[in-house]
Amino acid sequence: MTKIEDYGKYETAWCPGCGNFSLLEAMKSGLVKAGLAPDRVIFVSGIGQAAKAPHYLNANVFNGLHGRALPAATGAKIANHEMSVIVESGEGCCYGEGGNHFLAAIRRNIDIAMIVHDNQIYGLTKGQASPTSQEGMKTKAQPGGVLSERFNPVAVAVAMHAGFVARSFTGMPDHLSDMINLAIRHRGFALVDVLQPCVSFNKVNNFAWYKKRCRELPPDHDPLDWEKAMKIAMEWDEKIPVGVIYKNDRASFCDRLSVLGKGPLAERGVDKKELASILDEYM
Amino acid sequence: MTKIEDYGKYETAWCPGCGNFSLLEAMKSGLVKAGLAPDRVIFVSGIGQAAKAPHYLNANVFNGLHGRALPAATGAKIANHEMSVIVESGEGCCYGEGGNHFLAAIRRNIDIAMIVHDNQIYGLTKGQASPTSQEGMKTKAQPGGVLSERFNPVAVAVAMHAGFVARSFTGMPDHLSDMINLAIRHRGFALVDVLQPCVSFNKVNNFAWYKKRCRELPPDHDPLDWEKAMKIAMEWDEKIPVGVIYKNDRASFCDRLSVLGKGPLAERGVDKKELASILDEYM
Amino acid sequence: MSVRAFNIAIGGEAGQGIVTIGELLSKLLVRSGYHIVVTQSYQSRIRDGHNTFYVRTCPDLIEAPQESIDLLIALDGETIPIHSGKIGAGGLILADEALACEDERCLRIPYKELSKEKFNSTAVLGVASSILGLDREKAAALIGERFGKKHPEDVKENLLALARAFDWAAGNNERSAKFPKVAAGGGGAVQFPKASAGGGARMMMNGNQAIALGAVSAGARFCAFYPMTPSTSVPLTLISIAEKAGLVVEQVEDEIAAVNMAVGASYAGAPSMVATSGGGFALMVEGVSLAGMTETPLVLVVAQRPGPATGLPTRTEQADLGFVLHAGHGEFPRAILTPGTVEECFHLTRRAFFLAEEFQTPVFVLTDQYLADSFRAVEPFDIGSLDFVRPGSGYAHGGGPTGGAAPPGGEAAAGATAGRSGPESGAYLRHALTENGISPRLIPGMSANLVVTDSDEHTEDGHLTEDLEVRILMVEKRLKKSEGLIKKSVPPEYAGDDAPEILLVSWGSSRGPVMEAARALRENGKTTAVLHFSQVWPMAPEAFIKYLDKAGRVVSVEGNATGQLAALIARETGFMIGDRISRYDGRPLTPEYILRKFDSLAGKGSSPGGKE
Amino acid sequence: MSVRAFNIAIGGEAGQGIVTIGELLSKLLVRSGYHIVVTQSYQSRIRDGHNTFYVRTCPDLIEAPQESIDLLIALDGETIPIHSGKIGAGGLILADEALACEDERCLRIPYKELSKEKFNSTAVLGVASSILGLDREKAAALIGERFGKKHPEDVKENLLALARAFDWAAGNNERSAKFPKVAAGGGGAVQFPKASAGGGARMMMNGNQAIALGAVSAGARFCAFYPMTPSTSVPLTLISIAEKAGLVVEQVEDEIAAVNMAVGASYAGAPSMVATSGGGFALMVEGVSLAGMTETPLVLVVAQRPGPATGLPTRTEQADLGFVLHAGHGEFPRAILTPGTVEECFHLTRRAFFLAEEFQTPVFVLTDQYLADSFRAVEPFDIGSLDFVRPGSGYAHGGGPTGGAAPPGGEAAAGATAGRSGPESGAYLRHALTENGISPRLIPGMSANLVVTDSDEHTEDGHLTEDLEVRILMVEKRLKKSEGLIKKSVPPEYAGDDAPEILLVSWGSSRGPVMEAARALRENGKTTAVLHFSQVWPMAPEAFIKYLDKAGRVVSVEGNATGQLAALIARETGFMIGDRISRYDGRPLTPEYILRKFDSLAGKGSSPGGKE
Ligand SMILES: Cc1ncc(C[n+]2csc(CCOP(=O)(O)OP(=O)(O)O)c2C)c(N)n1
Ligand SMILES: Cc1ncc(C[n+]2csc(CCOP(=O)(O)OP(=O)(O)O)c2C)c(N)n1
Ligand code: SF4
Ligand code: SF4
Ligand SMILES: [Mg+2]
Ligand SMILES: [Mg+2]
Repeated sequence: MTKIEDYGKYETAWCPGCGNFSLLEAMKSGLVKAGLAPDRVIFVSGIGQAAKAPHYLNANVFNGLHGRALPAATGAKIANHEMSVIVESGEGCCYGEGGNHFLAAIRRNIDIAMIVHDNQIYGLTKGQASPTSQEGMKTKAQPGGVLSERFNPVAVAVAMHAGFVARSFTGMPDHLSDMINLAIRHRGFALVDVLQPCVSFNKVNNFAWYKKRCRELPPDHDPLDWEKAMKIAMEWDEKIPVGVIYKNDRASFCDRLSVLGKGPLAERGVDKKELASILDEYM
Repeated sequence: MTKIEDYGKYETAWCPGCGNFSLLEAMKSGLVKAGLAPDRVIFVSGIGQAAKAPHYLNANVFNGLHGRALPAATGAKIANHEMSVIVESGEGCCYGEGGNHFLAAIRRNIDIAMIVHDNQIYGLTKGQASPTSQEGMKTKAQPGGVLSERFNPVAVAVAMHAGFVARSFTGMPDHLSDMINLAIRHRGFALVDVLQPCVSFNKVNNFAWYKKRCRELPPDHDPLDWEKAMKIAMEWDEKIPVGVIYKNDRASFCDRLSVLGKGPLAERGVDKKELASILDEYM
Repeated sequence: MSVRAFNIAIGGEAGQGIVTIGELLSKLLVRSGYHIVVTQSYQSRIRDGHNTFYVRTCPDLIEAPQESIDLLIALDGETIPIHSGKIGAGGLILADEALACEDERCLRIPYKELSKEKFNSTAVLGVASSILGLDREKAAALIGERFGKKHPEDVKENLLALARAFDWAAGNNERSAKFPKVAAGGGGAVQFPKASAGGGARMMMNGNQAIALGAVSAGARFCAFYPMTPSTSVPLTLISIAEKAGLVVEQVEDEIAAVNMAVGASYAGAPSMVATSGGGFALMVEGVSLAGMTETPLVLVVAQRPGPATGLPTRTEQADLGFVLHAGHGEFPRAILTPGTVEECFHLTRRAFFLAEEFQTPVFVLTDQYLADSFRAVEPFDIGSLDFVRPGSGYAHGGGPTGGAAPPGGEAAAGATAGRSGPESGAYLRHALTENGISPRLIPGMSANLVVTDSDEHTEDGHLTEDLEVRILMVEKRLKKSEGLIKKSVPPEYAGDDAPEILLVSWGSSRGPVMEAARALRENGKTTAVLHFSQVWPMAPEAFIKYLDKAGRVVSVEGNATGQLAALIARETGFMIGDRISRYDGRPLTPEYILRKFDSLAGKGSSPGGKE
Repeated sequence: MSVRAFNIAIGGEAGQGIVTIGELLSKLLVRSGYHIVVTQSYQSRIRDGHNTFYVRTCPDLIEAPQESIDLLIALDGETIPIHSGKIGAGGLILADEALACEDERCLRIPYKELSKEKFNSTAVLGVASSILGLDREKAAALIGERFGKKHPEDVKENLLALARAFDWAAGNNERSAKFPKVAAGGGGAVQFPKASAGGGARMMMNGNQAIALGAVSAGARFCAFYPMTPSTSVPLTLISIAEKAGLVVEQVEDEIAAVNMAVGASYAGAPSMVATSGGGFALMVEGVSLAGMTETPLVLVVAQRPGPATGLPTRTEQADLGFVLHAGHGEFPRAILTPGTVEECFHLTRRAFFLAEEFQTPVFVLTDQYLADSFRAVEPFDIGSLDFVRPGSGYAHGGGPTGGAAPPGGEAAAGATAGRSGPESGAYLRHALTENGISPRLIPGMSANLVVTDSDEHTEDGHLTEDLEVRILMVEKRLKKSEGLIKKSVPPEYAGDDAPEILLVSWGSSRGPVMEAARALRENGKTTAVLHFSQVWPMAPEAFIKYLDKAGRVVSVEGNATGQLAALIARETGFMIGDRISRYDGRPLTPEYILRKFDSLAGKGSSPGGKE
């Protein structure tokens, strides 16, 4: 049985009071709930404050490029589909630089849990607007206020029939670790957009702002109901729904890759007989 | 008054029978309906069979990189917002390689009409699946059938509150040129996803397939009704709605860029007095 | 030129089946004991335009295309005027009787009748094969195989069409009787050289297929790609054998995804590759740097086409050497293999996988459209002797090209430990500092060890660090691998006279044309040699500088405008190559082209090579 | 070293206001007539960690950082042990009385009391300024300006805190009296040199600000960016003046968007730029090639940081020269300007816009984190004389650096017309073939002419072509522009003795440190000179080869591990530089570092330079 302690405890490079700390703890407890041992998990992250998270627990870690966590994770999953692959990164990384991969991952329904630290700001580069920044919000780089409409990852994911779409908030640690657990267990692409206050740069969407708005979905919410989910996905300003907003049971990418039936790619050698028969075709 | 002939007539590099021909003619008549003279239009395209289209009419043309029509067009529009800027390219270019720019353009609500030749296949590279290819469709590159779910550009655009979202079909030339005209006139980002049979590589979604399914929206359809639009956006297999599915009147990007109030950037020089006052701040 | 070769050109519009006919005819030639060099010339469009499929053929080994044409198979009217000037004395044109053709070398063929308006490709093949004196049974067998798989219902009709075509061309009709069969020789007709019956059976494949097959034989398990001419047939070939070979080939959303996916897959234990061309590769550049930093094995196939930007999508060029060599920010080792033949496409791709695995860094296979699409006759490989890479062993196995580095654990233990403290200490050090810079590599999930790596600068255990003293050690560790890579580099091939008057320097796909041009120069009485690079990086000057020093006149021959190999040689040796033959019109280098350019160079007087 | 400079280090955690204090103190020094060289050393995190802001200052011009510290302002306890070893004889430490500090050089300050627990930065500034003998009124004015804008409500309290701090440090208390004021000199304390009151007023700005201001002064109208350290302050500076200057700065979805947007904007008439660093630039590489092919002016600012991949995001390096030089598939001309000072950041960015406009091709400004963040005192620019680019005129105006090419129309008419026929003939030829390769450029919408361009190979009218003869002309046209670019290249600067024993070769931001190291070597009795490149490409060897040939020992000094400028010089001249001083630990080159490395080189015995 995996215990929280198996995932260790490390010093971080985050600001005191940052929402990332709760998320880190919730991640560990989500992993424990999912019953995963550290060596069976591959964390893939991009670059940003959030993307440092996997360094602060025991696991296999591929900390790649800004915006490119998803493709690297997809490759890792395909190479060894018996491992659990978790993407953990910031919303700038996941929806900004990495926006195209987000669309592709949903379409592939690749068996990855994607946990997004959504602080609605670029933290590591010191406070420019991110794709989820509120329209009108002022920053050093947007002194006249953000002109683009806020990207709503939940709405896009639901509109595209993503396998599993959830939202949570670092101020609700149990809820959050539940969502992480469910996302990890989901067979297919699973998004958890985590509202995470950035105490250094986002003075608008702070802890109190989220606390006031986040509401758990009613227990009778049926995440299989797409139309309902789509409506819920649009809620934001006054009331922000958290929980599993939508899911379906479309076969996952790896389940549909027939080649993987014979075991992980990473464990196979070259079958000389097959090779000979392939080359024969060229005679 | 601009006439169809002003846009000229040229030899193309397309296959006989391709839907691109009707689209080219509809584009010209849409331009005429919009009352645009050739020298007031900038066409921006990417790379692909569709992307060659702007070479076959008289206009300013920037035929850029595969997948990058939107950012180049955005730059051109910002540089001279008094010009009409039209993006014309294939769906592989616009939603595949260029997927991230599609999201960003919607969020910016940049004043561009984007006319997508959607043949549900990569034409120029000889028939691989494109983002909008039907799941399960077999191609040389997907001999076991496409595994990813079809990208629904209309649904994503509506979910993101794009300024203007329409669909048309090359088999309905008048409807198509109307949609183009409306898209050009729309102040903000306007998408027309045009179903365009590819006779060489897409043997599934051919002319008859589209013809059978395409249905004009009822005259009482209210494109301002987001919920309704979202539902309509999901229709596909049996019945494919064409027409203006959704629109809104969010202020366009250029309208919100205060600097443009003083006229096109392309026409301005350096004001030495302002420069002096800027440099004074560094004393 | 003294080569006893014969050049067939099949011309027509896109969509007329030129490639089908060309491939069938090529295969028949190969099965009949001939060598071939195919050159495919096509446009970036699906229909119309003018395309040509050249098959140069000879019983002996040939390795270059030829400009002059001996047999022109014209599928449309446009073809004849485009090519007729290149038809040599006694050459022949095959054309449909319906086509207008004034040329008296033209044999008018009733294809309509022969093909029953349906099996045109087969009829064209039949007539040409018959005229070349190729074996009817072999042709029939080929048609049977080809259509048997895809359209079994059509096999019978095709065989009948073939028979009609053979019969017609064999002279059973008035018009064909006027023309001597090519194979018969004499009568002013060009000699079609007879192949000896005894030639061992050979495979037919083009450069891209050989790359795909080499990759699979070396253990490739994953390929990510976004379609881009002329690279696409690498993944398409892989896809055609994916189920059998047990690999996944994924068409992705963009080239950035491709490279990052391949790096991720390689990290997790699947030998991985990407294949692309210039513009697509441009998007992979950050990922190359990622592979360098995370020390992840990665094979990149870059099939060059003319740039800049979209350029000429279906043509050939060798203008991305400098680009590939410097692609990626920061400093890290890499190797660039540049096959000159289809066999080398196979073997050097294999080598790329072994080098990538051993040195844990990106390795390139740099080819171009000409070689990618060039079919050749290839001797069967000795499958039994072909080893494959085993990721995570951290060192090479058996007799593969990478030889025996130390086993995992040994060197790691010996390395200095700059790892972070805490519960991790004593843990597996993915980036352990070692003598040769190579850290024993483990694969996540394959042991209880945790495998950590980072695109940031990192400590030995793979965790991110901003410790600037660790930085120095890590920079030096990564660069130390260059020394090993140099030792394992393929030295350039020197062929020809000692201390020659003329030394031609070349790389990659130009090998054949340059070798043949050198032979011609030698026959013209000039001592000549070739220094050819099948690997351009890393370069070991001591292996070749003497050849440059001893030659009278050094001429670089490259398919680009700026002389990129010449520049690299100057950089590495200080030797400035004095003369340059460049081609940048999208066509491959040919012996004829080289000789023409050489003549005009010679006219200008020799620029001395050497240090300026 | 004989320079009469004084080095102040402000150390502490991120988030403690180090940069605020550093900038204020620097500004006060500049307003007091001092020169400064600021070096910012920080980590890739927002809070904690250890950061240092160095201000080296001197009444005379200085252009290099210094390692030894004269005054250490410690904002936290960690700072003291980290830096105390570098504090020179007689140096002083300023620290809060609450911090543990055994060091007897430490002056303990009651910040709590002085700052009223709120205005800490002001209190620190006050104590330091007072100790340095800087003018109280000037400091007060500065505080007034600084807080007046953003927090007018706090101005009064800040001024009071400043006064308390000045008073305290002026010796009105027991503890400070034990320490001689630095400015007073004597008593074993380090001399703080007095600036002459008469020094003309100077601006203070760092490299990135100078680039932004240079761009605006040259007529930049559009900048697209995605945040990336250390480039971000270029767009942030532009944003801060965008309304006044009339330009649009757009933060975009990714770097690919940035470069394509800038190319699109430039095509449509707005002089355009991007700013990024290695990893972001990697994503722009395809767009660079697009600018080359479409002949669209584009200025790219690349601020280097250590790679590969994410590397050390907040540190400095000079390892992307080869990358930037070869970035982009295919062959096309470019220029790479490498400013060595903040003034050059301004002027060479201006030059980049003029070159890009004249030659219609990408032009780079290649800097690094050190220079980007290095504040200096800069003489005011003569605004009246600053011309700006006027796109679409197709030629340069007035006295700008690009000089007088032909007016539009003239050469176009003279060019061969390979344009398509039909109603277009006689139309405007965007890519007209001309003598010098430069086609008169028009802007869409500014005339009735239609402006057509293509990333594919194209005819003169900009429409896509697959005509291989046109291809040749177009390749040659584009490359011909290189000749003009070479003529307009900034020749390297040669400074020092004739035919020296030692010649140091450098580029970009290392200029100051190398010059100062050369002076020191000279003072040590060795004839020494520096050959410094403020433009590394294109290179005109005849401008400098003689210096290399005449020097005894040539040593390249670069902030990278592989010697990238040395390699480029070898490639262009055949001259192999024998010795190399490299730095790749993320810190800037310093005179001390160069001298230390030189000593260890010297120990190894001289490797002869020249041709090997
Ligand atoms: C290609 C590239 N572009 C830009 C950067 C610089 N960069 C690093 S982190 C970051 C933003 C991070 O924002 P987010 O993903 O939201 O993470 P956060 O820091 O807010 O947790 C950026 C722009 C980079 N490392 N690589
Ligand atoms: C960066 C890059 N990747 C790949 C290509 C090759 N490419 C050219 S067109 C094309 C697909 C075109 O598909 P689509 O946009 O749907 O246009 P269509 O040809 O179907 O009209 C591809 C993959 C390219 N030119 N550039
Ligand atoms: S910058 Fe913001 S997100 Fe990053 S660690 Fe600090 S508070 Fe957290
Ligand atoms: S390939 Fe398809 S889309 Fe392209 S021109 Fe031919 S039919 Fe049209
Ligand atoms: Mg964020
Ligand atoms: Mg398409």
